[in-house]
Amino acid sequence: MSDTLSTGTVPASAPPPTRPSSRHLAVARLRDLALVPAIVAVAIVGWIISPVFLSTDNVLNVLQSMSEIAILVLAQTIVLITGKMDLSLESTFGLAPGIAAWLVVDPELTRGLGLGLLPDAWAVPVVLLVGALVGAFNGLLIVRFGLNGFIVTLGMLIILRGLLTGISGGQTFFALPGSMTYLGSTSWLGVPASIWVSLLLFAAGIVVLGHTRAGRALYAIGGNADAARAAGIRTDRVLWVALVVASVLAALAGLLISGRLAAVPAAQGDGAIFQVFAAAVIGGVSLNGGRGSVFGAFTGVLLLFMIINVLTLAGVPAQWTNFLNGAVILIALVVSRITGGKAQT
Amino acid sequence: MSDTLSTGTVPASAPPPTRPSSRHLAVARLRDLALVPAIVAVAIVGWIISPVFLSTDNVLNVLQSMSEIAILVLAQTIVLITGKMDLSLESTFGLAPGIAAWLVVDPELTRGLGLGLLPDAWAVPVVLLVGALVGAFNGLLIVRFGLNGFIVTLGMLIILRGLLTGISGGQTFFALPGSMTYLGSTSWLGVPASIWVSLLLFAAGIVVLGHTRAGRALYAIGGNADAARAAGIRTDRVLWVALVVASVLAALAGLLISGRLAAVPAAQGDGAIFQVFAAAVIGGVSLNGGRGSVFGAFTGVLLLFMIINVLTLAGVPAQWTNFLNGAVILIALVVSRITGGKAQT
Amino acid sequence: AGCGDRGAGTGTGGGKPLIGVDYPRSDTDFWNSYIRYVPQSAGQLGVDLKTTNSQNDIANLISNAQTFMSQGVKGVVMAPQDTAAIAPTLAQLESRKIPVVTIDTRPDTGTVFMVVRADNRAYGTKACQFLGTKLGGRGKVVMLQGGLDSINGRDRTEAFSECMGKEFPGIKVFGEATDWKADVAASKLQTRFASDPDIRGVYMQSSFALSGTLQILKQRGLQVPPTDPKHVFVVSNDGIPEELKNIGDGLIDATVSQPADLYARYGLEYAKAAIEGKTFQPGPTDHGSTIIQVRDGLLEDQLPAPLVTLDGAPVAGQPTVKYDDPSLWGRKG
Amino acid sequence: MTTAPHHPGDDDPPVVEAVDITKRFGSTLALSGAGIMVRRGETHALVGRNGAGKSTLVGILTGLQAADGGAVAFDGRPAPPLADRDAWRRRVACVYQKSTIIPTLTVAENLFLNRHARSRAGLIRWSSLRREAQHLLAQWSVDVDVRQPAATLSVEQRQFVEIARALSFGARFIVLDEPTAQLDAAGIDRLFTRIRDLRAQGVTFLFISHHLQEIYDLCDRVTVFRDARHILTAPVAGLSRQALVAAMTGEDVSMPEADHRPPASDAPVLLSVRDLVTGSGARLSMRARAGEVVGIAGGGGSGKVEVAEAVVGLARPVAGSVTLAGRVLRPGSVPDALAAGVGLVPQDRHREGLVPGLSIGENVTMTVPQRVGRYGFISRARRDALARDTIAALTIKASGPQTPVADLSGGNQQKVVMGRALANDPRLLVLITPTAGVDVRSKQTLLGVVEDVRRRGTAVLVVSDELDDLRICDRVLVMFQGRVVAEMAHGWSDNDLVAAMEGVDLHHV
Ligand SMILES: Nc1ncnc2c1ncn2[C@@H]1O[C@H](COP(=O)(O)OP(=O)(O)OP(=O)(O)O)[C@@H](O)[C@H]1O
Ligand SMILES: Nc1ncnc2c1ncn2[C@@H]1O[C@H](COP(=O)(O)OP(=O)(O)OP(=O)(O)O)[C@@H](O)[C@H]1O
Ligand SMILES: [Mg+2]
Ligand SMILES: [Mg+2]
Repeated sequence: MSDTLSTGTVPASAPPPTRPSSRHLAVARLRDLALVPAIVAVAIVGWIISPVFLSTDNVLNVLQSMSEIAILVLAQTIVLITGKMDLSLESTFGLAPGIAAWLVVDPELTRGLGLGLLPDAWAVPVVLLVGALVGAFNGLLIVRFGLNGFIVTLGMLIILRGLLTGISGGQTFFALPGSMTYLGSTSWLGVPASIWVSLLLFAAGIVVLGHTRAGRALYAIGGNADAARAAGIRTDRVLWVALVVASVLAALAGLLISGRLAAVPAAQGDGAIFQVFAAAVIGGVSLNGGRGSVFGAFTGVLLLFMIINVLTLAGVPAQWTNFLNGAVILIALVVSRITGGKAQT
Repeated sequence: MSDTLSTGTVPASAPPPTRPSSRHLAVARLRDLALVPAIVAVAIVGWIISPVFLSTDNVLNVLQSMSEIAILVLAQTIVLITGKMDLSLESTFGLAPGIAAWLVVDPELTRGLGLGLLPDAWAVPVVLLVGALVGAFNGLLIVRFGLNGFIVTLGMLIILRGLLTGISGGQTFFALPGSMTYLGSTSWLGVPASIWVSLLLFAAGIVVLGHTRAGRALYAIGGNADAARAAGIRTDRVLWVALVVASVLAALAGLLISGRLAAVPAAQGDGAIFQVFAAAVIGGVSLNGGRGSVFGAFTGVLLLFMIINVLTLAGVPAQWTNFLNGAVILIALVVSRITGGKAQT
Repeated sequence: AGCGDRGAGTGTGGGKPLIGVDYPRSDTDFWNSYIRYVPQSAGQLGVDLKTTNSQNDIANLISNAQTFMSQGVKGVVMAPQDTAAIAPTLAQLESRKIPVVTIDTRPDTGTVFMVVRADNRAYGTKACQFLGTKLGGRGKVVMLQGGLDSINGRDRTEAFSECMGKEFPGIKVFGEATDWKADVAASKLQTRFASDPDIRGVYMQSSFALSGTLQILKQRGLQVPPTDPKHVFVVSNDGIPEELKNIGDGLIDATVSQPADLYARYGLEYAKAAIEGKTFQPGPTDHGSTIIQVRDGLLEDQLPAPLVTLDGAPVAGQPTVKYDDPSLWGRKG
Repeated sequence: MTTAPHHPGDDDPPVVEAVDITKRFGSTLALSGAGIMVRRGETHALVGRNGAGKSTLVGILTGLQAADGGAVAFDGRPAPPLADRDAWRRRVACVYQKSTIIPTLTVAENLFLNRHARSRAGLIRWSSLRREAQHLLAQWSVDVDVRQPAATLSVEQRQFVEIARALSFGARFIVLDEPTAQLDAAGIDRLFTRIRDLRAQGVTFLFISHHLQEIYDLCDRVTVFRDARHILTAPVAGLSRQALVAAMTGEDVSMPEADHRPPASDAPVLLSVRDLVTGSGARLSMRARAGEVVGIAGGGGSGKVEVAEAVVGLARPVAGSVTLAGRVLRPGSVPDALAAGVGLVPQDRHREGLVPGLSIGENVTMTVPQRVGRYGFISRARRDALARDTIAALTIKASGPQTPVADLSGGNQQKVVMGRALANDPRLLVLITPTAGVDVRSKQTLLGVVEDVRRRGTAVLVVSDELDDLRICDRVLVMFQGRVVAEMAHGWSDNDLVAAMEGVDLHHV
């Protein structure tokens, strides 16, 4: 590379930028925006198919229905950047509000312990606490015992879902306390609170991952854990925190959707992890760690939900919706490979 | 694998093995058999819980009900050893017989094209052909275009499942031709043919992966693809073949279960991939490629199905079965980590 | 006719008969109610139970049936959600002379002693008639379908669409596939409200979408009394306690009460009867249902699945049940 | 040894001839119209600075990569198509710079990969394969059980497995890309003896190394690449060291050692290591004054790297303590060492030195987040300013602080690692094999930096077996089998030091 350009004395002026690296920079900067043209294209197609698509009502609808999954995508992005993955997020998404409901709701009204032990106001802290505990347990197995993250969280996915089925007896928890439904069902300034929450979390994610020591540590660990350790980053602790934060975010997302539905179905989150991975990867987050951005992940999830919305508005036959969803994901992957370089590896 | 079995023919001049390496060898040799004590323990526990457990009837039941998933595990093992993964196997498992049924069965009896284009005898070749095509398409995207295998096959999982839902309208194909039901429903020497088929395939897998250059090439690629290429292995071609073989095996497994059910439900294979991964990893196959054995994978799937059978015999409450399944997988992982070294990373 | 001939008691010698019951799934409210009723009924009927859970997977069901055979059960009660793929298992059980009672679904082929089910097509038709009548034959309704791969869901979808097309051609139906998922149902319903704000009716094929639908109506300010022209008529399906409560509160308008308790009771009763060698003939039964012969050698006891409404007044000439009627299983829980 | 035993006639076609080869990687021009011609029976050296395109040419000469332009011919006939690996392997064998050992497979299988002994049924005969493997390794005195996974081998043993494999093909033309970079002196001797044997049998070698002395010891002719281009090809005998280095760098370079000013004897003791014992039993006790440069020398497996890693907290010692400027460091804690003012250049820059996907700026400031922001936030402007200083001070060739480190050449990457070590103005700078795989010019810069920091009162530990690295030290501790066996003041003779590293004491025999 450029060190072979012989320069006896370093000139005061910086060496003229070589082509390769300046192009690299441009690519890196553009990768974040890689999906914007696609989003615009889908918006136009959607508007042609149904003018309703761009109505405030429908835009809010898209944003609200993606808000919970978007938070899961944010959580997964954090974990992916460190070079791990957390499949169990989809189960935490259901289990955390499920446990809170189980502990709090009145058994007269619906299934639940309702031990009278916990006042309703405790429901939300319990949700977040369950998330934190799941994350800590994942951390114990992955960071402390050195087990493979994919397989640990796969086991946790199954076990946590089983736990929710077990405590709920497979039934839906209804009649949630107001503290649990507030965030998911209220509106601020005419916009559902869950949209605000998800947008704020993404904004925070952009700042933290892009502009703080802790955030950059995630990238360093994902890029080369040994080097990060040698540079004085407490890699184990950071990984642990990342797993806990991701699980707490998943619990929060679960709280939002439980609030929106005013219930915790035993199957809450079932199968969501596929969509979460697809959105993160389409958004340019690398499964090998160290690469990807929170903003990119946001564009990924936005694109996916816009397409699903367009398909619904277009009224595609029910039996073909799954096929089309899959096709959209695959095509988005191939396109992001062609346009954005090695975005998805 | 078996190459670590010491043979007496090593010349006397062999250097005395140094301590660290001899310990390493012992571990490597034992890893294949790591699950055998667990299997024996489960057999004893099962027999205590219900003497029926060891009856011929029940043993055949366990072997038959695991036979199709076992073939999927074999397929996944082949792919994992090369350092890739194929999530779409679970969809191929349903799609391949689904397409054959769709093309062949009489629309008078059940949903299907029954174009009269294909005589019944063509059904089985069509099943295998669909498998091969899916594998080839995966290969195209992964090997040729260099897309990430996890995400490509995740997309394919969704799309192929959607395709089956699309062509079947979500319904079950039944009234399958005799050629499709033969293998899955007949018995040879009093033992269901699907048991024979799966055992034979595993035996073939042990020989091919342990004792042929092609098989060793899979390990070499999984261990270090660049080095394998330098050693003259046509890595792209081998990967491609591995993906195609895995998909064909998945199609064959689908054929067996369709034969056993005499039908192809639209949800055939749904969610099976989790179990497949769990079995392979418990059996000591590494998700990072290059490590694991076919025999180990077999012990993994056998252990899982024995435990499920014991739980069924013990009559655990319905809503806790999922939880127990998950717990079994997680505990098996942790135990195999503690006893077998780094088997699952 | 009636409840069948009391044949000579050639049943099990001495002890209680052993019956294997396979639960189809444990992750829905309805089936969990069933799971809770089965041991109760077994106690009342004096039979011993072996239970398994096939988790909505036909392969598990087959394996579980094998396990029952190994365990030496004398009769099997199952609810195969896949009515085609169960045929080989039925043949195997028949070859071992183990009688089978299927719950909720009717196998496409093969022999069973009795099918105990409520008519899923009737659910769809009842919901259609209720909505069509209440809307006066005009307007738009959304049907939140279940999973495409579920026979019960398909029956409800087909019957509802057929009835709407025939009896209420002025009503436009938006069918939305939801995979039995509450969040999918909620976002599809919301999308429909965005594109067609004048929707006046919702048919949910199961209670899974219940609270999400109510939340959307609340958010859009559509929870108004039926007298208000903005009222959206909501018909649910299952008859779980929460639905009955919501009818009482005026939040939804009707539901179809699936007889979870009767499924448990008569499934076991017919299995026991089969073990004891009794036989049955088509005709009305002693528990308010009718046995019909759906094909040669296949009897089906069609249990009543009443439409539940706030006032219990007949709709479109069909009787309905008041939401607080103590005969409803959702009131006994 | 400078003359080849075979004297090829001028009409004899060269073993390999590459003409006008061009190769691009993305926008990087790795080779631009370069060529080489290797005559039958000679040992031909290929030299050039990091990134000159040597390994790229090796890839093309061995059929691993296709050239974008140009032609390769063996014995005057065009090279076989890329897909025909067997044909390539008949013509040329190679020890690549990047390891081609497969760690998960056994040593035996690595040796015979894709050419396993087979029975008539086509199945592999593991027993005879193991026998052959044992036989092969015995020739190289590599004493390992061939049934163990290659992952358990030491770096040196791995290198010998690579070499043994390459030489066992029976090819008449062998390429060795930096084969000595991982070997100690004894290993290099063994390799050279073997090369000379084979050369006597008429085998041709293409030999790449950054150790110019080896070129003079071993080779007949030398080709120099610079900036992706061919610069010259000449007989080694007629080329002075000066001229060779000038051809490589395009300028005159001399190693820094001339002005040696020892630290003041009253300088305070900064570092004191007391009875340090590492996990595998290596021991070290030492002190270093402010401004002092102390070398720790030793051969492979001497434990020098282990003790150094224990000093900086990368590894947790079993016993002993490290005190820096009166502060006792927490054992096994890198953050604590950093806080106390330790700067580290780790042994392997790829493994521990760099996060390749991140920019120069991020890598350089990774150890000093507090210097580029407050309250956990990072200011890009400050980070880039700091990185720009480093780029200027160490003459890193890059377009700016945003350039990903992965885009830099090896020498410049090593400078980034050095920049990271210097970022916290260390009181103690620990350099572990700081110039491994670095070309002459970059070596000069890196060692020059040491002179700068010692003037500012920093104590420096240089852990290496490279004599050039050790020459800048005020004194050198020599380790052998986990113990310090000798201490040599500045001005030692090469022979004494090498002998001590080999465990031989020349003065007491
Ligand atoms: N696979 C690759 N992708 C991108 N760039 C590459 C690749 N391989 C080599 N390069 C670039 O090509 C140039 C030549 O590299 P090469 O490895 O041939 O150098 P070298 O002379 O062997 O250096 P060294 O002495 O450090 O081994 C360098 O700029 C390098 O970064
Ligand atoms: N992970 C390990 N497990 C067991 N023993 C080890 C390990 N790493 C190193 N050793 C042993 O510790 C001793 C010191 O090894 P080390 O490689 O650190 O020495 P070194 O001086 O750095 O050698 P080199 O110059 O080759 O890098 C050797 O005997 C080596 O075999
Ligand atoms: Mg090189
Ligand atoms: Mg070392």
